[in-house]
Amino acid sequence: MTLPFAIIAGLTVGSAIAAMSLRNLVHCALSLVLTFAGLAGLYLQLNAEFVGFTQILVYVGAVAILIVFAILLTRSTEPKDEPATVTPWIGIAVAVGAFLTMALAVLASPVGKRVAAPAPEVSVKTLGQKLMTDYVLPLEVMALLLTAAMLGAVIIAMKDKEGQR
Amino acid sequence: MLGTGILKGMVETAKNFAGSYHDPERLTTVEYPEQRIASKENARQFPFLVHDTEDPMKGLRCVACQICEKECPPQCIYIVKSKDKRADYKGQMQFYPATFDIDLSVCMSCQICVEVCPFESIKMDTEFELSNTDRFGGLLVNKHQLAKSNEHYRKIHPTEAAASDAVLAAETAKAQAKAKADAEAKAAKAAAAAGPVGAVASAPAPKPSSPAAATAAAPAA
Amino acid sequence: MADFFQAIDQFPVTLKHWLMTQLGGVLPEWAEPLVSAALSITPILAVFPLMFALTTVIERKGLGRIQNRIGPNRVGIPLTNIRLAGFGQFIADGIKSLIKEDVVPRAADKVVHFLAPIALLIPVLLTYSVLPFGRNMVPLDLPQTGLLFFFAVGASTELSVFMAGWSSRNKYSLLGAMRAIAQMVSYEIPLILSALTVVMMAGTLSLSGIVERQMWHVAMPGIPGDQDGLLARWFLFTPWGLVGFFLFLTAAAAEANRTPFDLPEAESEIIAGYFTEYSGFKFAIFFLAEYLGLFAMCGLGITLFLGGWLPPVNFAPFTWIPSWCWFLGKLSALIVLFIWLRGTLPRLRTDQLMGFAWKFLLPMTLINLVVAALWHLLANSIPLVARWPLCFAMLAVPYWLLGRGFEAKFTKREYRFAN
Amino acid sequence: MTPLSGYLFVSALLFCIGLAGALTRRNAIMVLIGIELMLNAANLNFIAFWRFSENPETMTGLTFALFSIAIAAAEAAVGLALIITIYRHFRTANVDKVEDMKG
Repeated sequence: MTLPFAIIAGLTVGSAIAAMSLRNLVHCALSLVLTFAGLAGLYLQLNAEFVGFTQILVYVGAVAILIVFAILLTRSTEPKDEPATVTPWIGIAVAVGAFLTMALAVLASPVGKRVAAPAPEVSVKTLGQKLMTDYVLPLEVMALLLTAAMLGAVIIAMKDKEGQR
Repeated sequence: MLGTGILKGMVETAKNFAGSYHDPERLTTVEYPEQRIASKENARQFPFLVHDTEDPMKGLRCVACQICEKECPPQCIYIVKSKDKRADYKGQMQFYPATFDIDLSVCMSCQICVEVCPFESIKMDTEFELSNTDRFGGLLVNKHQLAKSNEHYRKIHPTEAAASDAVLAAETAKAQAKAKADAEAKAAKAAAAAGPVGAVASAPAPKPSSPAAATAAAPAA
Repeated sequence: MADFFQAIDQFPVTLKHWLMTQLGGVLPEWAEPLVSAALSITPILAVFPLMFALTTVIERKGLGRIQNRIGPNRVGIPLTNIRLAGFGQFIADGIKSLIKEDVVPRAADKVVHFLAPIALLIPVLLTYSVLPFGRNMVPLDLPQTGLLFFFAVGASTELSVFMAGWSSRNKYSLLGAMRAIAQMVSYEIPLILSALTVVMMAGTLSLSGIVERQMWHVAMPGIPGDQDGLLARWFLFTPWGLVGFFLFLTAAAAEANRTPFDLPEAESEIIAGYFTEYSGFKFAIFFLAEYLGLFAMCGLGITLFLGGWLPPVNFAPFTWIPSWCWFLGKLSALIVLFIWLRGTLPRLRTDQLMGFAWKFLLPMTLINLVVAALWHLLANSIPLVARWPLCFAMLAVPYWLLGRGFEAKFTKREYRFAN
Repeated sequence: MTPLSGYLFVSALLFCIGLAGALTRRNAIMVLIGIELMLNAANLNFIAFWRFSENPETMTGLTFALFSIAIAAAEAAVGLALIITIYRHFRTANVDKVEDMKG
């Protein structure tokens, strides 16, 4: 384990814990942004530059902004002293159980000890060519999905407003 | 077409930009401490006290009547009347201000003190560079700082000063006439004491002349 | 002679090499990449903040002249009468903002309030790392993802704006932040799409690669230019490049919150927008980040459309000028253009702003993308003389049609009482 | 270089943190954030397995991660639009209080 990996991984996991446990929703969203940035750092560690920067562009630049807007538009009217969680112990127990299962699986598997091959030559050109040839159907489906999601989001968020008029 | 308005506007601002370098009509800025605009004749800032003789304190026209103190809307004038009397510019014995302070931080330059003063002794100055490091003591000016000569008044407000001088001249003339009449009356009285003839006829004689002098001065004001 | 100018051109690069070889024996091995990075960063940190400082003075002087005023012309060398035509102003302003009291509202979220200016400045500075400032002068050459890095890092400034606006607990701050985010998200799309046209034509995401594609000798299908290599092949000289450049500039002005798109800090409506509650040095950092963001956008526009550090023509007196001087010169010209625009245009309304982004800029950039593809495909079948007007007409007609919708609203106003 | 298991552990941790959050938090937005975290953990797995695979030239993991990012963006947009609509209707974003089946 190298030092940069340890720092980035610690930051990512720490901010993810903060994102799930802080009371203030905006603080949660900001910690989430740190998690996304840390993940982008991990992608860079894995020589996946393109996906790493796409991660920042999409998650930090768009998804985080969406979440923050949603938080501000749904200002909580509930009393402050109400607990932020429901039946925390069951959920945490489930999560810890899932983690232990996965950790044991990783430790038991020989795949986990695999050491990286020399950094592969990743060119954006070949990635684009792959997207336009081998993966052209998923790409088109993705385009359709994004359009549908955009229209759907607009219509869902608009409906109530029209009803009020 | 979209964008033509933007281009037109940019040409206009470019004209302004270039014009401000060579066209003095466009660039009207005066760089103040070095360059100054001469103050306009009707400009007024804060009041000052007019004096006539060389010694400012002796020549003050103010007689400490305290009308301005009472009329001042923000009450920025503070006057203490003197215990003794002294001769004024007409030679009459008058009180004079032992203390005459104006708090310039309170004064609102309304000129009411000037309007109500019957002695032409308080006028508006054009001096405006009064900033001070002491905001309480520095802006509370006393009679020594307030006293300025009649020549100064003539310089800053020539028209007003001429009118004021005319009023004063008329008053002086009236006072002199009265003094003369008094002296004549006294003489007549003395004569009447000797033999009371013509004293009743001569005494009211100067009276009509003084309103005439006052009306003569009025159009000039 | 040519060697001499070559030496001046490459002076920063050779200086760094020399310093590294001098330090090579002294430094431990692990520190060498750090020192090398520091040596690359130092000139950027020196030049661009200084440029920001000078721009603030030039902008104030220029706006003053546009409004028939003189502008700042007093501050010079302290304790003397030397005035330097007011160019000491930025030092005085800097000292003032340094020693001013730092006021944090009592209700503010202290940590986020403190982090926001830092979180704004760092991404803005990071964008400079991929810009090619001159020949062989790219601090961080990302051959596969240069442009993507620029936009990814640039997009994260929106979050810092939100942090600043939200943590201040001030309705004007929050309104300003909301306006800024809505504006930046909307204008990011035309910005990226207009840059994408260049990426499509150049075939690379690397910014230094894009500059090299605009060189004289590189054979590019369909870029006008002298076959002998006298005239540069800037993308600006193509119809799609010309239109794309102006679309890019418009979107860049909106991204950088410049007039006429400076609604987030419309002082007549919402005080100073998201940095209302910032004072002293934190405010100065916001100001610095805003201008550095503008410079980075201008630098990107130069790299994409104006040939980066390339001179416009390939003969003697022009090629003697060092490449970084060309870059800085083009940057200064664009900054002057932005100052000029600021002096000319009034601020837009929010609905006009959004309408302009979605109804005009977005369709125009999409059409531009298609026209660029056509330009590339027709390169071998139609000669340049016919292709240029054809493609330009294909852009001009939609421009006119889309632009009409924005003109019709500005009818002459009738005043009931004044007339 | 860190072995594959390091990345898998980080990914598993992120997934479980997201799971715990999605199961326990009351606010619908926090549930969505938890789901986003789990999606990201899966993404990290894709990239890590791609990097440590026998033949990374096929770029399967990279493309899958790209598609996954796009899906996550769509999911976030629709999910947050739904939450805002629910908030408008019930005046709360608390998932426990939204128990009415009528529209």
